[in-house]
Amino acid sequence: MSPDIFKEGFRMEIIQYLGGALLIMGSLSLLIASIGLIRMPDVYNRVQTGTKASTLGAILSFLGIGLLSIENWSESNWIGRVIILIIFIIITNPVSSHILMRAAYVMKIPFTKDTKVDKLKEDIDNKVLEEPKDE
Amino acid sequence: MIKYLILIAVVILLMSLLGGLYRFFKGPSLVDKVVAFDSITVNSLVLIGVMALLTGRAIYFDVAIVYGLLSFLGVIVVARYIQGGL
Amino acid sequence: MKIKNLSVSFVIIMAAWLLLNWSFKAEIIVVGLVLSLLLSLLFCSKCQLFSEIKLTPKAFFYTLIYIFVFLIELIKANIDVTKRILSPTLPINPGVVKVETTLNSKMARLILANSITLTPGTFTIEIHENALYIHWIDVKYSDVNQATEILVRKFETYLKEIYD
Amino acid sequence: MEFFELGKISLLIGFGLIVLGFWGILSQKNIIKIILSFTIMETGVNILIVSLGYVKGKTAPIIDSAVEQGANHSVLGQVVDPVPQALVLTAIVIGFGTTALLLAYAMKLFKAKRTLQINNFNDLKW
Amino acid sequence: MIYILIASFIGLLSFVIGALAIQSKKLSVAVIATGVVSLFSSILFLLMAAPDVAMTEASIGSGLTTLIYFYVLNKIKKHHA
Amino acid sequence: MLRNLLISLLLLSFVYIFYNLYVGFTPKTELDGIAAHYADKGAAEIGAANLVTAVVVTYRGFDTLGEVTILFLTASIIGFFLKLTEADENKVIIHRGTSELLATSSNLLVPIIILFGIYVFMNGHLTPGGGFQGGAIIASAIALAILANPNMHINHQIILWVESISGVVFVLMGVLGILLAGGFLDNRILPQGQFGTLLSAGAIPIIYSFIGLKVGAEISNILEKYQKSQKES
Repeated sequence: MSPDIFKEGFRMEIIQYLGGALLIMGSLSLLIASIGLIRMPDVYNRVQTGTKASTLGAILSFLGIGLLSIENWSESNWIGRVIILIIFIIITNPVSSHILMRAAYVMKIPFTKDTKVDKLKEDIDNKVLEEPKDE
Repeated sequence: MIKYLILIAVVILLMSLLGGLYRFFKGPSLVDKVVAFDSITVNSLVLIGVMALLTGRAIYFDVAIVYGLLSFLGVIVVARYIQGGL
Repeated sequence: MKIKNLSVSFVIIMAAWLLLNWSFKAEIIVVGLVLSLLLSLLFCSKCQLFSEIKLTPKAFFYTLIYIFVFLIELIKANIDVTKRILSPTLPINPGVVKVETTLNSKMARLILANSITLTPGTFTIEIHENALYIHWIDVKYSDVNQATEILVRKFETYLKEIYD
Repeated sequence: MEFFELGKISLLIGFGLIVLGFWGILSQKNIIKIILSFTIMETGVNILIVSLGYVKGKTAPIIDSAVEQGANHSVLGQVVDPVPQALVLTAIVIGFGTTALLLAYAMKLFKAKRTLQINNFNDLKW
Repeated sequence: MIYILIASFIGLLSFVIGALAIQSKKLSVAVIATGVVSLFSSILFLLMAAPDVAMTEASIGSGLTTLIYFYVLNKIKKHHA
Repeated sequence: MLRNLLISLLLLSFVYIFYNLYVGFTPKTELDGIAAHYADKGAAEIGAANLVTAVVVTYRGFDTLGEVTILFLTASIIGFFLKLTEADENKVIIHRGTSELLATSSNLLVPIIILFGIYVFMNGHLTPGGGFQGGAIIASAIALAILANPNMHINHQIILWVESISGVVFVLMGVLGILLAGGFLDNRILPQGQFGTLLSAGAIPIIYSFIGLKVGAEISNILEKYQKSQKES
């Protein structure tokens, strides 16, 4: 009754459990992102934690979904769509957060009190660069 | 067994949706609300993926791609609106 | 230069079409060739995104290494973020620092900024000529050179081999 | 088990969104807010129509290898009703057109009176 | 079972966000909240086995409508300032 | 006070009507009538895997014609309403340009998004989506390009030409359906091909491609009108 590694069904099962574990890890990562969204003191730190954790969470979850659907791979296109979605998330998520952070800086939302240095403000004051505002 | 794993994942996703919603209501500034919007969108994106898995139809992923694209556009529009562009 | 830019964008669009369709029938390949030729001529001839890329085996090898380094940094970033969020005292020490890069290609700068955004505790706020302003969740060095050394070098050496 | 059924729950959500949007249309004073409530109500109507075509346990009306097919690609008994979906598809696109038109009017009204409060537009009142 | 869980949760959330959209003082928050309601309704369409409608709602009902609202809000803001 | 009372009375009556409708509603357990016919014979008659596309394009082709007409009318009325005066038209606003990262990533993404839109409307008979969704995706790609490079100027003439030619071809295909096959917008003017491949379902891929181009041109026209109206003082 010992499980045979070379049997097709057993390998499938192992891959499915791996996919399930990836899915759980990804959703936990998303949960951590939302806890960070609740706990952090100011906008800048919220954007930081939110972006990192939710990017990795989405990537892991989609990898897990791709592995869990391994039985249907031969029938329709799961893997190509998953790859496109993951690449799209890696490109767009940091850019949209960067734009948001810049908007927050333009709105002059104050930093939390713990903030030590602000080189950007120093450089704007010294006229090294102009304020990041679109017109 | 796999089904229970998926159920746990869905419950965790719904809880993190609640976290985003809290920030959406509470957020002192507009940027906080947009960050919450972004987080809600990513969670729903994964939710759509799980639904595709449950029904066994790969075609639902097309909807997920459109969803991600439009959320990117939405965030950029609001950011440009704040900066006075558009 | 122009030929290289067009051909790289052509290959990328064609790859996206094949990934979406995931089949290699004759009709799909013919339609994809026509579409990618049209789109790359229409949209990619003005913006010189890929004109500085190197197409040598060495650059390809470095691309693989870069992806590997990036994934390791991404996972490290998440462990770091998890520790910070879940600890009851919320140990943060944020600040905005300035670093400098020597990259000129636009594509390489985009990749560099995205990589910095996804690595432990750092986030690009503004990019201006060769200065990047970075929000750092746990400021260790506020000096330009030291911050550049610790934040930018690990990516820049590989990106220099791939672009310009 | 009578209450917990997807068709009935989505019907309830549709009704709820319609009432919410109607309340917004009646109670708000700002023109943009009224148009927003109109959009919410439209969403509710769309959910309602689609939920009328839902059949329990059936899948989307797109035939590929994930659906059991009978002779001649017949999928009777496998899929939900395609007709309400086609109707709603038309309705959403036309809803976009009407919203764009309403917003253009709102912009012109704002240009004429420099305000968006509906109490100030009383030219035709007697 | 999972479907009913997701549907009732999403429905409750969309009521709450819709009420926020109608009640909020700032117009920009109201517009974003309407976009969120639209996105949630797109998930509901997917649950009801209507991927075509879900795609239309996500692209037209949520994306482009929000874009137009923000063009109008920007114009109004410019005049008030 | 009276107003609030009236509003709540009206809402309560609505709730009452909806409650009765809700209690009397029994969910369907199987398809009946025309829907059963579509599910049973639709794939064999039309050759499209996506039954919603079959209904939208062929069985209810006149509805689609009306929809396209309404969208066209909306675009024209908005163009008439938001028309700029001569002075505003010639006013030049120089934008300072956005973040470099956004400009680069939009240059990278716009062709791929347009490719995805084309994929959606060419595969309208196989996967979810079709002309309207694909057109909306193309319009949002153009909106992204405008947002990232505000100084970009769009060639108006191309949009107008694309729109008119697509409209003419769409109506022409419908009339060809009357002449060669069963009725307006009948897709059997071309051979059906093998079920489930890109070039199948008769004329549906061609019809949907032209609908997609037309819708994309119209919606980008509307968006561009709104964007130009910012110039108005």
